[in-house]
Amino acid sequence: MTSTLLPSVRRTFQTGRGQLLQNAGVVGPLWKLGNLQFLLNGSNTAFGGSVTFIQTREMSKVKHRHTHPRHIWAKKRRERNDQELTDDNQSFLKKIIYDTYGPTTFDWRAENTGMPFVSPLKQIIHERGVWEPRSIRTGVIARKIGIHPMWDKEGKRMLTTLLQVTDNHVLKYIPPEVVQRNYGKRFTRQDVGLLLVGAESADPQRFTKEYLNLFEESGLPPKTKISRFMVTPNAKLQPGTPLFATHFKVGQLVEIFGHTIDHGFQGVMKRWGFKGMPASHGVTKSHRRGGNTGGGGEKARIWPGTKLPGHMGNRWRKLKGQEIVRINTKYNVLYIRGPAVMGEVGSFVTVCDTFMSSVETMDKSTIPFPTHYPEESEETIPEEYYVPNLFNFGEPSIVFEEKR
Amino acid sequence: MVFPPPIKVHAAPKLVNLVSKLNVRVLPTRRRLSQPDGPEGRLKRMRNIVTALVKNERIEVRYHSGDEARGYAERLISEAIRYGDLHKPTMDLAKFWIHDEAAVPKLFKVLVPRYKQWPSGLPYTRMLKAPTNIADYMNSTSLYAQHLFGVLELRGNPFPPLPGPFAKPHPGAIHNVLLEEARKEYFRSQTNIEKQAEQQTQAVPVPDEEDPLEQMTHNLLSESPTTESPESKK
Amino acid sequence: MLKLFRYGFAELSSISQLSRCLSIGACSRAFTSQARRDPSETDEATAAINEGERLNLESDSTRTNSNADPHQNPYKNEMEETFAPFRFVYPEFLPDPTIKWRNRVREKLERMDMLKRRSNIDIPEFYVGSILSVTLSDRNAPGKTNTFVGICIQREGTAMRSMFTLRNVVDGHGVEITFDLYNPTILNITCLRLEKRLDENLRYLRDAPPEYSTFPFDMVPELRNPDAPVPINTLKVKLNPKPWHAKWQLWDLKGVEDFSHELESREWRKLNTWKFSEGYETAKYDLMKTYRSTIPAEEQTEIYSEVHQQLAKLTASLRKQKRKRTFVKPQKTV
Amino acid sequence: MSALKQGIASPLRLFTKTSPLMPLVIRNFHASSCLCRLQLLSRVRCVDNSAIGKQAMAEGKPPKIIHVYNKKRRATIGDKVLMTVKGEMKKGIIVGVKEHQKHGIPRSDTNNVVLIDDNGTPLGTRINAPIPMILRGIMKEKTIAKGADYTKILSIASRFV
Repeated sequence: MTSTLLPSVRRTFQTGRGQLLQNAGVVGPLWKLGNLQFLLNGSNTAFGGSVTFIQTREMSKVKHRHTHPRHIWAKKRRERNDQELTDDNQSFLKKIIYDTYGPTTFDWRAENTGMPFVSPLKQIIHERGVWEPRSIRTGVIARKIGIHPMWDKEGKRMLTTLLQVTDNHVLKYIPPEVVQRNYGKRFTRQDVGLLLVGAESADPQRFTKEYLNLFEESGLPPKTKISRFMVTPNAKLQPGTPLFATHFKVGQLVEIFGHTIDHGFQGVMKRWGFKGMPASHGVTKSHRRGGNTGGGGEKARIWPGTKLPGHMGNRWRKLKGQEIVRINTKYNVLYIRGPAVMGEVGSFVTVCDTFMSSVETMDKSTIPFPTHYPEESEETIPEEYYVPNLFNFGEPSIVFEEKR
Repeated sequence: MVFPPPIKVHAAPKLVNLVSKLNVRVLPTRRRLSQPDGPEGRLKRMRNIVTALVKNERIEVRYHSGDEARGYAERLISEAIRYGDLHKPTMDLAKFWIHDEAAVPKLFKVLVPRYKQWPSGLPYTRMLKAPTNIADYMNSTSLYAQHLFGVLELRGNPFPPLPGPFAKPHPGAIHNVLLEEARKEYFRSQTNIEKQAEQQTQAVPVPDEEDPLEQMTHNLLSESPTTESPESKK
Repeated sequence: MLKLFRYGFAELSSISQLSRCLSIGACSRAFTSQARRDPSETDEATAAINEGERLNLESDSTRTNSNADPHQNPYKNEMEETFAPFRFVYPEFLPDPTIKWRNRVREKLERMDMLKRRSNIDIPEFYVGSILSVTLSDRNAPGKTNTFVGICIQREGTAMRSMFTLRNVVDGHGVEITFDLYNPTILNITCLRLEKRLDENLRYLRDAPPEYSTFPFDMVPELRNPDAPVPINTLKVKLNPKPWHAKWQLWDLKGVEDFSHELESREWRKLNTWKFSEGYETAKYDLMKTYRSTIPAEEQTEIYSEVHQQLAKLTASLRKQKRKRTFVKPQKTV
Repeated sequence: MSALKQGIASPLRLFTKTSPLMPLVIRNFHASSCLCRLQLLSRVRCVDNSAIGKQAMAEGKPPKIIHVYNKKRRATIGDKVLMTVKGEMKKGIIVGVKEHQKHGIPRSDTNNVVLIDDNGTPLGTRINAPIPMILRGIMKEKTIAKGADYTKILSIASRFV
C-alpha cells in the first residue's frame, strides 16, 4: 500500500505546470478548488484513489509585464518521469551520452577554467569572412562572478566586475533572408543574420526533445543558456565553434545585456528614492508613503508614468560603452571597469561589441574577426592582458617622481 | 533594535572557531519562519525538533521547520565529532540542543561513533517530503500548502528504509525492456568488433568487480553468442 | 497507526524492539551507574572540569564499547592542524562568507593577485594592537613619500578589499589613517612591535587618554625571537568620562577597565532590555549563524595548502633582501 | 533564564520614580545622533593661534558654520566655510575632519578649521594641529582656480601627516 500510494500522490504535486498525468487511468469524479482541479481515480483504493490535479492559469494575461517567446523558444526542461530506469540501463545511457558528447556537465560554482569542451565539429558549412567597415561580430554569453577593486598606475582605486565566459559554442546560423521573412521590420538593418550561441553544457537527459533539436546541427550536448546575436553574413561562424574571452581585446568598449536584481514589490522609498515623511511631529501611519500624486481639476487622476510602489528590478537592461580593462585567458574572465553590470553574482549576461561608434576609439580592424581561434595563433597567448594604465600586481609599487 | 548594534565595517569571516563543512544545502539566510517569541523562541522551536530527532532518529515535522532544524542537527553532530564530550563548550551546546538530559549521552556514545568513519560528502541526516493528506489539503485554503509535512531522519538508523521520492524501477516496464535489448545489442556489436580485431584468440578478460559496466560486458561475453531473443522465448 | 504504516514502520515487530533500537534508556542507565561505581578513577585532565558536567565523563577502563571510543580518538586531521594557525596570520586570504557573493573562480583569481603583490612587498604578520610603520608614495609630500606610525586599531575586509587602520596622537591631536593592504602606492610596511590585544578592535582608544595611543615617529623596531609565540598584551585601558563616541557598554570589551559607574540608570535598563529581547544569552548557541559567518575548516585548509608554499618562499626571499639592505647601512654611516 | 530576569529587574527597581535615588540621576542626552559631516550649524574647532579663534575656544563657544562654499553644501578637507566666531562672520578652511576617509588620508578626532581673511591670508601665525598632506595638493589647485593665494596656510603649518 505504501509503495503504491506514496510516490503517485507526491508526483502529482511535483508537476509544476500541472499536466494531466498518464497514469491517471480511469477518470473519476472531478472537483474544483480555486484554480486547482482535482481528478480522482477510482481504481486505487488507498485514500479513495490516486489524485491528479490540473492547474489552470486563468490570470496569466494579467502579468505586469509581457514577453514574447523567442524564435528559438522550445520547451526546455523535461518533466521528471515516474518511469524509472534500472541501474544497468541508466549506466548504459550514461555511457552512450559520454561516447557521443564527452563530458557534458559544466559546474560554474566549481573552480573551472570556463574553457569550452571539445566539440565534434561536423562538415564545414560556412566559409570564414573578411572584415569590412560595417560588419557586426557575434557576442558571448558570460556569468557575473563578482566585483573586486583594482588600481590604476596613478594609484587610483577602481572597482571591476568579473564576467566569466563559460563553455561557449556557436549553435546555428540563421541567414538574413530567413530573418527578414520571419521578423520583417523588427531589425533596422536588412542585411543581418542571427547567430545562436549556447553556454554551459548539461546532461541531455534533463531536456525535452524539442530543445535537443536545436543542437543537432552543431553536434553538441544541450546548453543551459542560449542567446542570439545579430551578425552580418561575413561574420557568420561554423556551428560548433568555441568562443573564448579572447574574442575581445582589452581597451575595447562592449555592450552588456542582462536581467537586473529582482527586489520584488517595493515601496516608493526603495524603488524611487522618495524621502518618505517624518518619524514624528504628528505623522501617523505614513512614514514611508509617497504623499500626493497629482493635482485636481481636469488633471484629477493618476497620470501615466507616476512613480508609485510596484515590482522593482528583474527587467532586461542594456549597458552601453563598458570598457574591458583586463582579460584572463586561462580562466576566460573579462574584467569590466566599474560596478555597474546588472544582476546578482552568478547571473547570465551577454557581452557584444558596442554600437556606439562615436565613443569607440579602438581600430575595429585590429579586433579578431569573426572570432579568435587560439589553435591558429602562432604565438603563445599570455595568461593576462591589461590596458596600459592599469596596475599589474606583478609590477613593483608605484613611485611618483618629482617634477624638475 | 539589533544587539549589539551593527558596525559599519567591511565584512570578514569570523576566525575564532573552526567548523566542519556541512554536506547539506545551506540557504544564504535563515528561513523567515514565524517567531512570536523572538530569536530565542525560534531557537527553542528548533531545539524541540533536534531533541526529538536525536531521541527517535526518524520524525515527522513540518517541512520547512524540519529542513531548518536539519542544519542545526548536522552542525551539532559535527561539533560533537570534532571536539568530543570532554570539551566544555561542546557539552554546553549539546545540553542546550538536547534538552532531555537522558538523551545527551546518546549523541556522544551512539551517534559520534556511528558518524566518525562516515563517507565524506554524505550528510548525517536525510529530509524527505511526506505525502500530503488529501483531507487536510481540501480543508486548507492556501494554494501553497503542497508540502506540508516532511520526514527528517538520521542516516544509519535501525528502521526499515523509506520508499524515497521515487518508486523502485520495475525491470518489466516496457522502456526498461526495450533499453535492455538495446544495451545487449550495443555490447554485442561492440564485442563483435573487438573479436574481429583480436581474431578470436584471446580469452575474455577478468572484470573489475567495482565497475558495473565491465562486469556487464563480461556477463554478456560469457553468454553464448546465439542467445534467444525475448520474442522467441515467449 | 496509519502514520506508522505510511513510513514503513509496520515491518517492525513490536514497540519494544523500537525502543531497543533507539537505545536511549540503556545508554543513560549505563552512564549513571558507572559514574556511581568508580568516582576515584578520574584523570588529572578531567579533574579541572566542573563536577556537574561529569555526567558524561568516565575513565577509559570502564567504557562499554571500546572500539568506537570518542575520547580515545578525538577528531584529528593533520592537514587541518598545520594550516589552522594560518587564519590568524593571513586572514585576508579567506573570502567573504556571504553565501550569495561567493564564487570559486573569483576567489582564486583574487588570491593569485594577492600573491603577485606579495612578491613585490613584504607584508609582515601583524594583529590588532601591533604597532606599525607604513610608508607610501604621496604626490603631495615633499620627498614624494610619507610615513605614518601608529597602533593598529582595526582590520577589516577580505582579499583585495582588506584594510587596516592606524592610530596615533600627534601634537596632542588624535589622527587615524586607514590603508588598503593591497594598494600599490604602499612602499613599505614594518611591524615595530608585534603583539595582540584582548579585543577584536580597539576603536575605544578614541575615548581613552592620549597616552594609550601616543607613539614616536622615530620608533625603533623591537627585536623578537621569530619562533616565539606572539605575546598578548593584557593592558586594561581606562576610558575617559562620558560623553563617548559610541556606546561601549554594548560590546563585551575585555581590554577596558570597569566603567559601570559611568552608566546611568536609563542606560542600564536599556542595555538589559536589549540583551533580553535579542536572546543575548542564547545567541551563542545559534549554530547556523556561526556557520554562515565563517569559512568551514575544510575550505580553509584547501585555500592555505594552495598558497602556503608560495607565501613561505616569498617571505624568505624578501627578508633576505631586507637583511642585506640593513647590513649595508651602518657601514656607510661609519 | 531566571538569573537573567533578575539581572534585568534589579536596576529597574533601583531607579523607579518612587525610589530615593531618582533625583540623583542626571538627565543629559542628545535628541538626535551626532553626525560627522560638516554642514550648516556644525561646530568646528579652531586650531590656529589667531586671537579671536583662541578666545572663542577658551570661552567654550567654538565657531559655527553658517555657509559652505561649494555646491554640495557639505564641507570636507580643503573646503572654505563661513563661520560665526564671537558674533563676527569669519571665513576659514577645513583642515581636518572626523568623517571616514579613503586610503592614506588622515581622519582626526575633531573637526579642525583655520581662520582666513578674504584674500586667503590666515589670521594666525601658527597651526597647532597636524595637517593632512593632501591639503597641500588641494590648496595649490584652488590657488590657481580661484585667484586667491591659499598656500599661505601651508607655510604656517607645524606638521603634516
